[in-house]
Amino acid sequence: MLLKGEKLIKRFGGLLAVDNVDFEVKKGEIFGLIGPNGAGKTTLFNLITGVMEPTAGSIYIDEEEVTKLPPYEIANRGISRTFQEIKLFKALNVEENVMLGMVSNSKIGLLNTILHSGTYKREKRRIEERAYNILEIVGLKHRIGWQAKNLPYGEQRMLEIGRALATSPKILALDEPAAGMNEQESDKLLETINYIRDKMDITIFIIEHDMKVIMSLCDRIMVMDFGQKIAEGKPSEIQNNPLVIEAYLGREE
Amino acid sequence: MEKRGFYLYKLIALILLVLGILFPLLVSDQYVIRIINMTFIYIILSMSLNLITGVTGQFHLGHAAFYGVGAYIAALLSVKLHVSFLFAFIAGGIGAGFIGLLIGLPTIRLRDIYLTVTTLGFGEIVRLILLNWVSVTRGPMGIPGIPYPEFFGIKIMSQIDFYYLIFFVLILSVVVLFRITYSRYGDILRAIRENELAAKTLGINTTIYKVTAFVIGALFAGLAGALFAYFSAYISPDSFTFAESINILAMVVIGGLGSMPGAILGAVILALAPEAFRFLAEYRMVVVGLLMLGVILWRHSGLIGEQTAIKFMNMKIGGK
Amino acid sequence: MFGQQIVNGLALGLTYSLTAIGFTLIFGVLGLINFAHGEVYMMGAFIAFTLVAFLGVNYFVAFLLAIAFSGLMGYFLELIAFRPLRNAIPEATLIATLGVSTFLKEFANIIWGPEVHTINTPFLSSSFALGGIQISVIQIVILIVSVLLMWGLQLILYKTKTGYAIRAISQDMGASYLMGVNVDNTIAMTFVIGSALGGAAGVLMGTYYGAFYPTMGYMPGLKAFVAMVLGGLTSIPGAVIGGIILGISETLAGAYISAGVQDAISFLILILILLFFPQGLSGKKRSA
Amino acid sequence: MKKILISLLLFVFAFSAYAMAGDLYFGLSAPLTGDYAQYGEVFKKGVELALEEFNEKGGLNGTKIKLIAMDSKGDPKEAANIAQKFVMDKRIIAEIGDFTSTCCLAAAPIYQRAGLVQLSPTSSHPDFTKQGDYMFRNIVTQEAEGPYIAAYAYKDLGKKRAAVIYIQNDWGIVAKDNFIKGFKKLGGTIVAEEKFNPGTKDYTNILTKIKGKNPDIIYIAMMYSEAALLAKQMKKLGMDVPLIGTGALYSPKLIELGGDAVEGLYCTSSFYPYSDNPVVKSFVEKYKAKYGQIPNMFAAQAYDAAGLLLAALKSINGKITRKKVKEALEAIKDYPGVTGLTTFDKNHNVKKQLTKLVVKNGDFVEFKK
Repeated sequence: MLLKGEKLIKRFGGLLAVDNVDFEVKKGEIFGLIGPNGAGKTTLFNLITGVMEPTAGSIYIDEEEVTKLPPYEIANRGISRTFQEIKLFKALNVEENVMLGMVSNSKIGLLNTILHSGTYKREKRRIEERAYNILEIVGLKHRIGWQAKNLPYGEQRMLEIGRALATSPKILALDEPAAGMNEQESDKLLETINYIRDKMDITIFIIEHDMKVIMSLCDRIMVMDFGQKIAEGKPSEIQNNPLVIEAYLGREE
Repeated sequence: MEKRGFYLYKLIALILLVLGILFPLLVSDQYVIRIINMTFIYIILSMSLNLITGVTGQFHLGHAAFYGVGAYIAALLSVKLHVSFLFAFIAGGIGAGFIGLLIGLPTIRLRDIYLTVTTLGFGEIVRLILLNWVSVTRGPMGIPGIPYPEFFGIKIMSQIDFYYLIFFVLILSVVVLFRITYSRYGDILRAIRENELAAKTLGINTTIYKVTAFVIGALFAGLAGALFAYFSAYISPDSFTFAESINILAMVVIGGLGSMPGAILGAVILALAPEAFRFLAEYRMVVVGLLMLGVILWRHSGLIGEQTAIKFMNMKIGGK
Repeated sequence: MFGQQIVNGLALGLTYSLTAIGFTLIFGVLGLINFAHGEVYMMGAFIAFTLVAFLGVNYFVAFLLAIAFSGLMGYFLELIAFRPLRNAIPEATLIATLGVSTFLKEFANIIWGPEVHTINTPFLSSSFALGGIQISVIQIVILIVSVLLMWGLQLILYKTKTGYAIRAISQDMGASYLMGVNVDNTIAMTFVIGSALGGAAGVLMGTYYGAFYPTMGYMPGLKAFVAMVLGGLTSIPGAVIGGIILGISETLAGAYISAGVQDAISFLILILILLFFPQGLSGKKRSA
Repeated sequence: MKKILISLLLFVFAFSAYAMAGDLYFGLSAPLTGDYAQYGEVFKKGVELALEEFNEKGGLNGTKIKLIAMDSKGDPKEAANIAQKFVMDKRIIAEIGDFTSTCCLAAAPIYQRAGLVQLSPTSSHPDFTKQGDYMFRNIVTQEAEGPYIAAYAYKDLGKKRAAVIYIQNDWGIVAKDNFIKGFKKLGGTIVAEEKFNPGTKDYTNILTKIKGKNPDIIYIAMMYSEAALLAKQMKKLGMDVPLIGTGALYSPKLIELGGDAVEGLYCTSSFYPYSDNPVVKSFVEKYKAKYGQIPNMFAAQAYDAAGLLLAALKSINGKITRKKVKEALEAIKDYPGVTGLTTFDKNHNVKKQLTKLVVKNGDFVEFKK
């Protein structure tokens, strides 16, 4: 079991944003998380990436408990994520954004930087090459040298995925990656996600509203509503689950 | 992939270096050299504050305190304990860096204006300690009679001697601070400024980086202070006021927040302007005030903005 | 003795509070530190001084005219140093206000000369004893005016259209614009009101200490900043309380430790409070 | 013919180290902006008046002495910059200033190395004249004034219990130390010793504290503008204890600012504008005519500083050099200044006759037992 959440609870004042949720993500799968707006999906993401501390419950990566670790510790244990509201480093270049995923785990330290040592130069070259590689994967090689804030919206999302990939994660957590993308872009997204799983051997945990993306992509899907897990299973099972249909339809007027 | 060729900034740095070495041979006016010496000290201060406030984005209003701590440590060591120049100079830097760590660790979790006002308060506390701890600092009497620096048998006495000493330290500071700023390490600092949360989720321990930037900035300000103490041979708390912190900040902002070449230019302008307008007597600060306002209205992100500086650092000549 | 010291501290604190009200209003709307606020305070004071001392205008009339003048100054300040920089980084605006502040200080130095001036207000400076504690008329006046100004400001903020617009902008400038709030006018109005309050504080402080001089705005400007942060940045009553805490702690530190360290102590208290309440005393948590 | 001769002379002198072209200059380094600007301003007025008088009388055998005034803001670093500028400017033969001792001390090594007289009208820091033989001061040191005031309080006024309030700067510390030493020596007791940082305007807390100690008199080491605020605050606190202080209190401004709160304040001064001395009378008249106000002690100190230098210039035979200016200053005996007869001792300090003053009916009058 690569990622496991046990009895996770997150309370904001009187509101239970995540209510006693258990889940498991297996190595090598694409695991989907869906649910109506306000179901607690992003909060769950924030819990597993350490952005927020759970009120109760525990989280395990590779059997190791990581429940109250700060986000950078969790990132170093193999989870990397993107954000629903894009959080790129806007003033930095496309390639710099990607490289940042690698620097903290490289041998580029303060002293090597100041001394411009051989290690620094070697690491710098290695990082740069890998960054170009990743940009190739997410299809942004033609944007090298651009400031992140000047990219079109869809490409900003792809860049965020690239940046997350750069940390060499075991699990890539994607928060609505297709939001705001056109047909062509989301096709490219699907292709990229499959590539990442198949060729790079990275497990994917994805929140998505776009049903087409979810159904064609995921091996298993978990459904949340009002902070609770209401269903889990293969896409075909989910599609026919009455609870899920009610959760979605009941919300629409 | 990468264009071959020679970095433009290296060429310019080389030209400036040669000019810097030859300068005292071309200009013999002691007054001019003194002003240039002070300007060099301000460049170190402004670059060090730029690392903290510009690159890392921690709005810091108490930089004169680090400057003062460095100056006082060096002065007290040399006057009271007769410690040699090199030791006192380095101690000034390390002492200021240590104070930076002391203040940085607990306050770094404060955000935005709360951090700002804390650094302001800290700066005032340091000045008031210098002013009131008479038994150690001699309080408002200041410390006169700081001896000439002496190392490896060289005695620094004249303005020109000081010029080369300060110029050497300046080059050292420029190399270190430019390397930090325009490197992957600098990218991390900028990333923390742009979006701390995102940086954390990439596995970056942002607290360590922020504190480190704070300490490095404090350290260089301390070195500048130690140089100032030896250079002026007399120091008093009057030189390390809130107004001085603001003055250094103005250099950084006018030059371009986050831009090291900007910090240098800003320091040059604001250190020279009051001297250039000295003939105006009581009207001079009116002009300096207007100049400050004018520059910032003309170029909102400073004379050499951060992006301009980054482009400049990547510019190459020749080759393809 | 202790009672008298508390009264001393309260009076000093109120002088900080009074300055902090206008400062906080402007900060609340734009989130910018206005370094020129202390100089608006000084200019307001000098206008009143000039009217009373040279033109023989009645003190109360001069007070009102000085407030009007400060408001006008606020309008021009916004036009010159803030409006062109609205989309720039906050540090740029800060340096612009610093430029204005330097200019105004030296401008006053040239016009009125560097020395300290005073105006005679025998009634205001007279004092009386109340249960062994000395209280002066001007202290009462400052107390009343502070309360009136705070009350008046809350009325403007919560009962008028302008006030509604000001509050909307302080929440979200972009959304207010989309909702049809005239952002330019409202921000200008904020500056007019904030600066008028600053001018009022200047006149009262000049009278309280009997001293009008070009650098008189520097310290109060700094203390207003600190009081505002103590009070949690955007809360007007918070700033007033922050000012009073500052005044009392300074006075007591000076009385029972040493006046040499009183400013250091007040900054130390500020830092400690911020370490335990990183959002100030009455501040709401702002999203990161 | 005369012009040709002068030009010829100039041509020759242009090659010698201290050659002077045309007019001679004094440099004035003083705070013209910032917190201390009010003192720098009267410095400038006093010096300008002295030079104007001198030049009207024909100058130095036809050569006019002019002034280059520069703003130090009270910032030691600026004072040092000015010093470097002045010593490089060969037209400048002597320097007057600065106002604060910290500025004087920061500039001292530069003047000393270059051999240019730095004559401060007000620096009373004991270390100042120890910085070298080109440093002079034209103000009574607190070593002399402190015991004098102590005697004024103890013997003349019969006060035995004194409280002390001083400003936390170099001058304030030296002033109160010397007063306390003198007062204790006479057998008096110091019941309280309170300081405040420069820039403080509210003294109510230390006053309240002192009120509880019941002193007979309060010695205040501060400038007149601060003293006026303090006196007013005492009145508001219902304190009725006499104040006494140094010559820094002597200024018509004190009464203007303090009103009836400073009534009965005692101070000493080296300068008293209503003195019968004709030198003083003429100075006060001219100053009033030119600037529309009565000069204070700082104006008088600066006026005399310029006067001393001018007298020194006059006594020089032959070519004027900076070194000769210094030697001529050292040689001056009993210069009749508006602040009294002035002679520099071997440490370049001065002794002056002090007048005891008291504020009566809104004016300074000489104290008589």
